[in-house]
Amino acid sequence: MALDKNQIAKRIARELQDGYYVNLGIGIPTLVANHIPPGINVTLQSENGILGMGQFPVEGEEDADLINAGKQTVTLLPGSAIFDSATSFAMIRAQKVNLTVLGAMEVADNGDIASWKIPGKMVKGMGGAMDLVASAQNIIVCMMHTNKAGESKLLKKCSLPLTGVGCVKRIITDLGMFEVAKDGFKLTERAPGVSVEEIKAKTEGRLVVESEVPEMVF
Amino acid sequence: MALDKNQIAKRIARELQDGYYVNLGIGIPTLVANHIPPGINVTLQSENGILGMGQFPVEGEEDADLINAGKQTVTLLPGSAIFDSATSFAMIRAQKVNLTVLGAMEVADNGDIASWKIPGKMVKGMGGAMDLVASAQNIIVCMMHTNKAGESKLLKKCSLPLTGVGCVKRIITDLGMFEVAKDGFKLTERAPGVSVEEIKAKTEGRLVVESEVPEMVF
Amino acid sequence: MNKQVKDADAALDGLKDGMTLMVGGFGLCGIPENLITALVRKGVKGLTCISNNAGVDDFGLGLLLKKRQIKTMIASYVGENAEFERQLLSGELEVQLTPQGTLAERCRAGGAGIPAFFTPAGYGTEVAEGKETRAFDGKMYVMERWLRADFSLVKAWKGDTNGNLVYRRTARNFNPMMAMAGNITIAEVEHLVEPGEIDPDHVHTPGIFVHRIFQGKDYEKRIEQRTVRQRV
Amino acid sequence: MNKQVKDADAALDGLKDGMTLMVGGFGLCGIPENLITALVRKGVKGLTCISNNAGVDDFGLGLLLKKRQIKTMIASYVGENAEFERQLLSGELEVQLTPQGTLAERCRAGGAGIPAFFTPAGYGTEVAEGKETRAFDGKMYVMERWLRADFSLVKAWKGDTNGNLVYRRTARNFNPMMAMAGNITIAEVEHLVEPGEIDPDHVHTPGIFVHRIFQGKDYEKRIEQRTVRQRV
Repeated sequence: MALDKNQIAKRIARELQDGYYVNLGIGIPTLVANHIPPGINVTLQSENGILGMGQFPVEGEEDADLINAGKQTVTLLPGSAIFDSATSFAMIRAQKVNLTVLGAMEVADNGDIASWKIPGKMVKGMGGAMDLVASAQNIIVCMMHTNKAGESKLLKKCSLPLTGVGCVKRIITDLGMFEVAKDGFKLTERAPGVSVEEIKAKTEGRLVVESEVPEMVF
Repeated sequence: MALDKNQIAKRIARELQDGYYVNLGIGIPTLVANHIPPGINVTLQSENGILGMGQFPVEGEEDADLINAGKQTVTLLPGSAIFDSATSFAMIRAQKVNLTVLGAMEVADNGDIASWKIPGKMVKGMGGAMDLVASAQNIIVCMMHTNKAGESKLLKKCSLPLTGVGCVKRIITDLGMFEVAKDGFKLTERAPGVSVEEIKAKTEGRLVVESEVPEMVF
Repeated sequence: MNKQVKDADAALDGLKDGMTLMVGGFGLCGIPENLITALVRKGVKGLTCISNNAGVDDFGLGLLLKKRQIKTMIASYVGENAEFERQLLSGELEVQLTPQGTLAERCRAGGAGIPAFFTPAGYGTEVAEGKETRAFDGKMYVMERWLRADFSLVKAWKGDTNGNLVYRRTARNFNPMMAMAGNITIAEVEHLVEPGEIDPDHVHTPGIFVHRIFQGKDYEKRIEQRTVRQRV
Repeated sequence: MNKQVKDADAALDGLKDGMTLMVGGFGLCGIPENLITALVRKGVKGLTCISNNAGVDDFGLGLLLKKRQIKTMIASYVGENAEFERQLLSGELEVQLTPQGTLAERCRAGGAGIPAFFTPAGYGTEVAEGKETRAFDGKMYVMERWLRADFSLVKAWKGDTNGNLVYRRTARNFNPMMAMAGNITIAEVEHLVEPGEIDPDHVHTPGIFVHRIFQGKDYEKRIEQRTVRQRV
């Protein structure tokens, strides 16, 4: 069965290492914070100027001056720091952030990513995504494997305007986990009960399947 | 009679306008702070990170963490601000500082200035002088008119390595005040009792003398 | 030097049609509410607005968009504003979308006298079209230019009459860089105090960057996404 | 994440001959006294030191110069150090003199992922020799490259075990930018506190830039020019 959003987030959370500074994008990536494994201490960076972001506030304690990059009210943990947007992207470009998790509309099998514009239809803007993907040493993209029309979002070549070139290292979809290898999307794990055949059928880009592909366990 | 250091500083202080942010270099320029005319409110910027620098401390109240760019102990005025060196030179390059007063070894009649190096003999470094002269909208150089050997420091062309090109707007020496005009050093004021002839004799660069040149009054 | 002005209307003296403005804030957080309202009142038109976002339909810069006072918008993300998207897709509004970090750095560069710099953001994308690109140490970068403004409108939590500013929490965001990059920078603050009341070590924006300051009023401080957790 | 280490000697773990170091401070103000002493003890050689000044003959970086531990010095002003001038004029020491604002900005660029930028400082002087120059809006600028360091040694007034730093008065100077630009940044502080004891709005250097931190001891905080006025 395909993963739900929380399972995707949970699987990503297993990639976290103790001491990591992590930037979580809007949507599913934000959920990763709910699944940080015990014993793993990570610090969340929010590109609007927080290091050490905490949970949502309890009702009545929302602070209009304290939001995350998704404009949601948040809290600060002890030992957090606040800074301006230039400093925030300074630390991102200088690769001080260890892991970036973000969503996408399309990913190509060479690591290109498209996420910010559908010409003539939708232009929300790239926000901080272009800075993040151009700089991060480790980028995980999470998204549904196909769009609403059932078409693959893992492509030979992105059809939409790019957010970054050759930068994506790993992808998690509702169907499986993939590494961007030299010869295409290398399938490393399948969602429970999802067959290699189904993944093949729903992947337009080059897919690399080596021997047995383990199922994720939750 | 040639001006002494305090008279030079006093004459420069008359150029200050209310509301100015001013950077005073090491040496004679520092003395300008002692002669700010009544009713004129200026804010002193020190490039090591102060806006709103005050007087020297009274004995016993020196603070090793609070010095000016000349490494002298200073104090802060109410409403001052502290910042890092990058921010300090940000405001200098962005021309937020209204007036820069600094010393020099040589000035040329095209506005070039040399102040930081005597090849093979003396290399103290340029400190912040190159940033200041390259950016400041209004630069006053103050120095002795001649060096210890009696040679003019107002030249056709600087013989020493430059600090900046075509940037000096005004010069005050112990003999007079000069504007850097298109055709050379334009003598605008004489030190009390110093003749135009003496200034001519001691100025190697092109000197422009138009009609009567008033004497400074102290 | 006392930089206090009476109110938002007085602060906008000299702001004219066709000028370039920077407006601080991230979403609706840390926006200069009083100055935006005064801009609507003043009715200036043909503005170029540099701001990370464009407000929402009925608040923030959305108020200026609705009145068609903005000709060009330079921003990184405008997803919360339907009227914006409509004007953009119809071509009524000229929009230069800029990566967020590049936008922040371009404002800082304007306030730091750095006319151009290289950033990796946007290399290989349409953001880099027409721009110089170059390799440094084996990685590709795009050359970006500084941004400067005729007027910068910023919001701080506290300020003194010398113009020194202190921001609170994530309401800081773009305000410090924009304060640096204005030919005339206007700060509205929640608390205006006398010189000496702010510790010099706590100043976020030194007063030299601020030309006019006033205490704002009636702050709405609207929250876009009110997210809460259950009290345990 | 707890980044506390025992002392200066433990903090220098992995620092080797021939490495590039940034050392905070302006003159003797805000220098990492404990780390400099530990460097002398460690005896590493062939160092490239990036620091605004070179200390005085018997304090600060002067201690390393005296022991010939420094091969190359990148600084803006070295006027207070006779031994420095001697080694420089004799050619024993390689020196790259850099305008102070350019030095600060190059460190910041290193810590901000900006490989190159343009500045007006030094245009037309020997500082610009061999460098690209270019006109922007009718003014000439020099292209300067970022600086980065294997180790950055900084001094703060207060820090928490997460690495967040607060500086005091003009002891701030180059420390924040150098903290940003180190592959490994070590901070020595006068007061080491627990996370939560520093207001997040007062943090000057966010902890992400700091890898190791310890509380220094026996601060001498020598004053170079003790200037006083008469008590009235």
